[in-house]
Amino acid sequence: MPSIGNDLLHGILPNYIGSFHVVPWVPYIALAGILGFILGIVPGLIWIERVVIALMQDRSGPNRVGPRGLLQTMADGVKLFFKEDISPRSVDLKIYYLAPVIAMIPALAGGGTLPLQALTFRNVHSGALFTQNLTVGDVNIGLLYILALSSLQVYGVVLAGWSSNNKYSLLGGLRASAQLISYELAMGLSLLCVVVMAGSLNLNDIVAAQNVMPWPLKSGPAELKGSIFSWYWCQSLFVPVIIYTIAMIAETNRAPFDLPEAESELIAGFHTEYSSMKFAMFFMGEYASMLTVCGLNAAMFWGGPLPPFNMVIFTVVPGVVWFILKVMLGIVFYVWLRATLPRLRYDALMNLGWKRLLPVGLVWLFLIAGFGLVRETGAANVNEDITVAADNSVDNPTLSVHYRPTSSTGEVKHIGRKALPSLPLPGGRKLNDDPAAPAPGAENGTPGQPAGQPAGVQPAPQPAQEERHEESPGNPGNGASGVAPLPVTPPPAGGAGRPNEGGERVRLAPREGGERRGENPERREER
Amino acid sequence: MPSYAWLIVWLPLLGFLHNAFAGYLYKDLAARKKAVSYIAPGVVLAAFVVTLAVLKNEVLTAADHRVIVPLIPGLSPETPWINIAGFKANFGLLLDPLSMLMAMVVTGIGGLIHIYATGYMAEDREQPRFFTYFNLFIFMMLLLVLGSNFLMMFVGWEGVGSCSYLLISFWYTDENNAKAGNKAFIVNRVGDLGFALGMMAIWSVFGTLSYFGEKGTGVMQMAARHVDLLGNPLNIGVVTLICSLLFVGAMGKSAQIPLWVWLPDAMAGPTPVSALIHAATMVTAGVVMLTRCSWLFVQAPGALQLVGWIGLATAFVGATIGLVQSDIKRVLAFSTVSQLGYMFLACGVGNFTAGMFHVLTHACFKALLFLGSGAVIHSMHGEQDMRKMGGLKKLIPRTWFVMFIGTYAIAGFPFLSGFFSKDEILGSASASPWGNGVLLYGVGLLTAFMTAFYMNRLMHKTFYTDARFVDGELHAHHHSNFDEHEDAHGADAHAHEGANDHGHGDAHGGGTVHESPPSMMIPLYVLAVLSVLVGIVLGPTKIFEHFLEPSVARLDLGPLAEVTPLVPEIVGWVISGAIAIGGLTLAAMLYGSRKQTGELTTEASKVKNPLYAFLANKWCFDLVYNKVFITIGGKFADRVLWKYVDVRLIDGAVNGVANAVGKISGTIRKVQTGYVRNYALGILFGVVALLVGLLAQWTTLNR
Amino acid sequence: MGNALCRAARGTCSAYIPGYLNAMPSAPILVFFILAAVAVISALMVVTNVNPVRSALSLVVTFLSVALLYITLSAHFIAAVQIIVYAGAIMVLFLFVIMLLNLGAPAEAEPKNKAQSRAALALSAVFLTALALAPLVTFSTDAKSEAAIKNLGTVSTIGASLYNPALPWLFPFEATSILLLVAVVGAIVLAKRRI
Amino acid sequence: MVPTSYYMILSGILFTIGVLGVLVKRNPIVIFMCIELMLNAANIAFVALGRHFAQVNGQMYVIFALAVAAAEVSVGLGIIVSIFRTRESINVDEMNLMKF
Repeated sequence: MPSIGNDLLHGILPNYIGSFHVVPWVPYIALAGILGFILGIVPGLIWIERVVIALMQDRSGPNRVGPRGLLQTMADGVKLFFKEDISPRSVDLKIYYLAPVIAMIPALAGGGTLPLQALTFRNVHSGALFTQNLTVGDVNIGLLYILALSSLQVYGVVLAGWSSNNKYSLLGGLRASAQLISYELAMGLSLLCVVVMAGSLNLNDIVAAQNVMPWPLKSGPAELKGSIFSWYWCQSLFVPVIIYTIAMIAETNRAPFDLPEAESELIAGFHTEYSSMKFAMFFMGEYASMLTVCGLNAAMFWGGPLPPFNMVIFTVVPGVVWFILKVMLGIVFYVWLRATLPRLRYDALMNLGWKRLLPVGLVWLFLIAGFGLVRETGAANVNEDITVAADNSVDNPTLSVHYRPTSSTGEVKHIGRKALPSLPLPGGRKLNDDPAAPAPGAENGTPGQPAGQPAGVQPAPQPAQEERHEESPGNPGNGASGVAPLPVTPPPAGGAGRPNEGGERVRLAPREGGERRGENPERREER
Repeated sequence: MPSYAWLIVWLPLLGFLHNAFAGYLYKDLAARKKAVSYIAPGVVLAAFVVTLAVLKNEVLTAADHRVIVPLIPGLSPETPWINIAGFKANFGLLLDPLSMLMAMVVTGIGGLIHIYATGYMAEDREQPRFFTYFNLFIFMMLLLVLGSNFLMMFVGWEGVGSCSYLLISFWYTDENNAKAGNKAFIVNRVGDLGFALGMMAIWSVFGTLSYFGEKGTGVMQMAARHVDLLGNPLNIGVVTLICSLLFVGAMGKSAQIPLWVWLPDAMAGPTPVSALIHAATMVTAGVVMLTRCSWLFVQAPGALQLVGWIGLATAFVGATIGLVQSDIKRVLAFSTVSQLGYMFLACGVGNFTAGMFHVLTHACFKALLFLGSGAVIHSMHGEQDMRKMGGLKKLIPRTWFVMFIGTYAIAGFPFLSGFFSKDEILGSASASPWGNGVLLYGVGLLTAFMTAFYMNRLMHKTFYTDARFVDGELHAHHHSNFDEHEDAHGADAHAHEGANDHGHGDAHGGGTVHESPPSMMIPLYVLAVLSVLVGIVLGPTKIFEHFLEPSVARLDLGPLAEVTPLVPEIVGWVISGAIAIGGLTLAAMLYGSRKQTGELTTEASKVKNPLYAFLANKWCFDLVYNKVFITIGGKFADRVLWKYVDVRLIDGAVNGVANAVGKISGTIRKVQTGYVRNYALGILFGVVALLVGLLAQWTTLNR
Repeated sequence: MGNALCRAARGTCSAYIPGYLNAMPSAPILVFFILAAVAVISALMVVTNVNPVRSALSLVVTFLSVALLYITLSAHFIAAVQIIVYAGAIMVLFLFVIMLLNLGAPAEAEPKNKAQSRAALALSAVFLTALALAPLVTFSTDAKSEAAIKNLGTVSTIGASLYNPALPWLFPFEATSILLLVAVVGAIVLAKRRI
Repeated sequence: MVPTSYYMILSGILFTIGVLGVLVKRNPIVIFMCIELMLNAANIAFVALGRHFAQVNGQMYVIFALAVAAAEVSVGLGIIVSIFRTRESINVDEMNLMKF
């Protein structure tokens, strides 16, 4: 299993799973599983919708076919399948047939990068995450991929509206295109808030980034680690999740944003002219995209497969169950809204998108980005081009900073401490306030030794990477504490079992990020 | 330790800003004037204190007594102000004995004049505007003397010119004042053109405008090494050209022949302006610039000789005109012209130190004289004509006393300050390295004699002869921009009458002669003391010479320099003293015998006397200028430049080009079909041609 | 040049050359040719379709195949952005405007300007020939190793380059934002009847 | 690995198709699309050359080209809409006022 630390497997899984290799066919199984799941669950969703609406409207929903009407949608599907396939005379036939397909494919494909981690377990003691990754395409631009596909969804609606050669359909198509484009911006902004905080576009990484202590806490009850309070719905201070939820409803053309198919104005909008299986494909596409955006919602804001609290009763349940549960809650939310809210007027819809959500999202993105510099739980992705190393010259016992530009020449400029501009680094640290600067007590040491090292101990040569870890912002004042800050040898394996206070803090912020990145086998090869 | 020199410059600027915005700060006119009258002298005196501190702590302790500090605190002196295409100028202040001397003069004597002006301008409605210009002037003058390169000097140079213009025409409702301001401004432009050209020449030769730089990269350092920017030996012709151009600038600013005509007219400004700008500081900027560039000038003997001749001529001409003036301030103005000529004479014979010494002493006694005359004018309720004065010694004895000191100082009475500085100049003139020592010495002595004469003439006409006015019925003749000022002032002054015994409240009905208020008298006392002491303390003891040594180049002409003075120093002293006493005595004899009129001849005989008319017309300079530049030049511009050059040549060329373009484009425009795709086809054609050509080239190259 | 042509031919036509049978086009080359064919054919359809909506759809197909080509060039980020911006935004805008102006009906017959079209075709042929020859003439085929180009297209590489003050991309990036703002304002001014 | 010259030739073909479209089409919207096609062709060349020299510069250019294309399209379509409003037609053959 890639790059989960040894200690993370303690107590839950036998060791041999640690060397388990993801065989090449796993993604294909996942692909088939997702397709099957989405296609298979759609009748279930329709059933859920009808039952929930019936509940809310205080009537009995489907109850004839099957137990509690469970098979009602199956029957409907069979009916649609056998209906006559009508093509109006004046339609543009090729595009008319293409449109439902286009409407459905992106919705199905969008699930490809969802963090569908089939086996997700938590180590209650360390809070570490063990996942068997079942994501179809665990790519580093997973979020972009989903956004790209969701932006393609509009074609199905637009082309259906246009090719029907019907003014109601055309109006529906126009409305749909305008609406989708408008709300995609707000949606992207709210997602960017999360991306900024997590420092990754990979949905698995984003989920892993939520597996930390809730922000203001440095340490605390282990039950809170990766809990509901550390998910991004809370950590991004609620606004992005609200924006996203509104935008996702608008993106899927669901009530109260179902303007493109507003039956009271446009008959059935873009799919007025569609019947039988073509209509069914629109229907399935809609539900599939609902699943996708809810899955994205769950992964981005609601912790994905993480259990709500780091307690045994929750962690024994596999992550995939949590994930599906969150997706289904999203679906129920959809239905709830549909049963509750009236449809918006068109200009109100546009106003909401452009004048409310977009500015608020923009401002919030700035706030989050600025805030990320302040809080330490951002991605402590210390720029690898900047190395901070001890300057061992005798007449200048202080530390100086080498700034290495990323040009291919590899030239290393030596800049004294004074001349260096204070570049803000991720994690709120400035280049100038050198964490390894000599503490007052360290001046007794022989000049030329790293600060804080007890005199007489020969400093072992440190690999650059180790140094960078040690200078992580979570470990301030290590020179003053008197503990040797630069371990000469790697800590013994058992050392991790009793993490001291400082070490724990280090792990919370940046080191965790390092391990997270390490989970990606592709990344690890780069090192 | 950080340098505090920037404070010297910024303090007056602060005062300027305060005064400029005083209208916003204080709604009440009285409060505004009061605040301004404290702030304006305060900042200048504070700058003086800072100057002293900087001199003691930074300049005298520095190696070679030369420091360059940033103008803006916190910046490095190397921070460029302008950095365009190889042209670089820094925001630096050069602190060396010369600049510190001038800074002390500007802030010290300037501060005294500020104090004086608070009394002098107390009744003017626009007193805040006056002090706004005054403080701005101090700021600009400090930039001029302290700047570390020619460009900053130029900024200050233009700035003081502007302030001079603003202050000469301060009472702008009188058209003559406005014209005088214009004249000063325009004449100065001629000189400034020379200065600007000189700067450009310097840049083209030395590649920098800084006086001093690191590792000998400054203009002066290169000049001292006889090399230009590229290390080639300096071309003496080029240096002569540079120095001559710079001297043209100095001529304009320091009122040398032929650009001196503006200075007498500049007396239209309030008297403190004349004292500060047109006697003590700004007009000596030319001398300062020459001294600053002494390393350049000693490389150019031709330019130095020019300086000497011009200085001598100016000294002589100024003195002769001074003999016949009847306006008290104009006498002093021509005396200033004459004394400035002395300074340039000193520079011209290579003794820059003597020139600067005269700048210092002249600043003291000329400021004293001007301020004293201002006090006289103030006492006489605005009367400036000496023919209507007389007998003031009894009425204003304290003013008489300080004027007496000033007169004897400028006349070169033994052991007063003018004696030492003038003797130094005469001595070095007699030892002129150009071989014309006898002439220079002779004319110099004659000028000194005339100086003593007309100064004592001034004293007699003003103080000793019988009064030619009726005390108590003087015409109130206040300068002001506003007619309603009288009324406002009346109410104002009555309110103030009890507070100080100023006695101006009765000014409209007819005033009595009265002594000036203490705010005017105290600076006079201080200046009187300075006029007495500066020369004897700094001159014979060689303190001044040693102090200024790091800033001044020595004229070294090899064996040529071995010119023995005409007379030994002691004999020189005796001759100078005798000349001064002779001049004073002659005036005392001539005017003492005509106590009633105070005139040697009648007005009618004056008109008939051609020499008198010639002198009173200022050697006909203004007439000649009018004829040459206004009449002939105007005709030339009208007939040749406008009708021929502009209309035919320039307009013809422009119109011809336009016609040709119109004709050509008339045929070519058919190509413009209006269809974008046709244009696109043309673009594609060009691209294909380019591509094929490149391909052909590549294949040929790779074969 | 002949050498380069030969090398190029070996890559494409090796299947038809006896003795090179074991040097069948590898999978990446096959993928490339499939994508390239899709791109070229759909691009041709952009030009040949008389119906602007179909032209737009063909262009979307071109863009998608170009995006996939970017992935074969290991430019993943660009590929995603290509889809989001071109296919998702720009082409939707096109469709929107076509529908708004109701231009969906097929346009009138062939252009009247025959000379223009003939000249265009001839020039384009020359242009294409020149363009196709240029890389063969000027290129050395020794591309960098796989490892060197592997991470070129990742988001972190692009971000690190884009925002690195030492590289010249930061200022253009900021300038682009102003350009977009100007475009937004301009579009509103143009399209709104009353502002 | 696919040789860079293949991409360059593909880019050339797409570019030429775009040029042809600009030259012969009469619908300004299609002309616009052809311009986008040309931009894409150039982008392919950029990315391919960037890979060829193992530099990120090529992709940088593509990013800026994308931004410029977006700006250009928004303004261009705005112009087309306003032309349509005033002239009830957007046929480029009827837009030849800018001539002698």
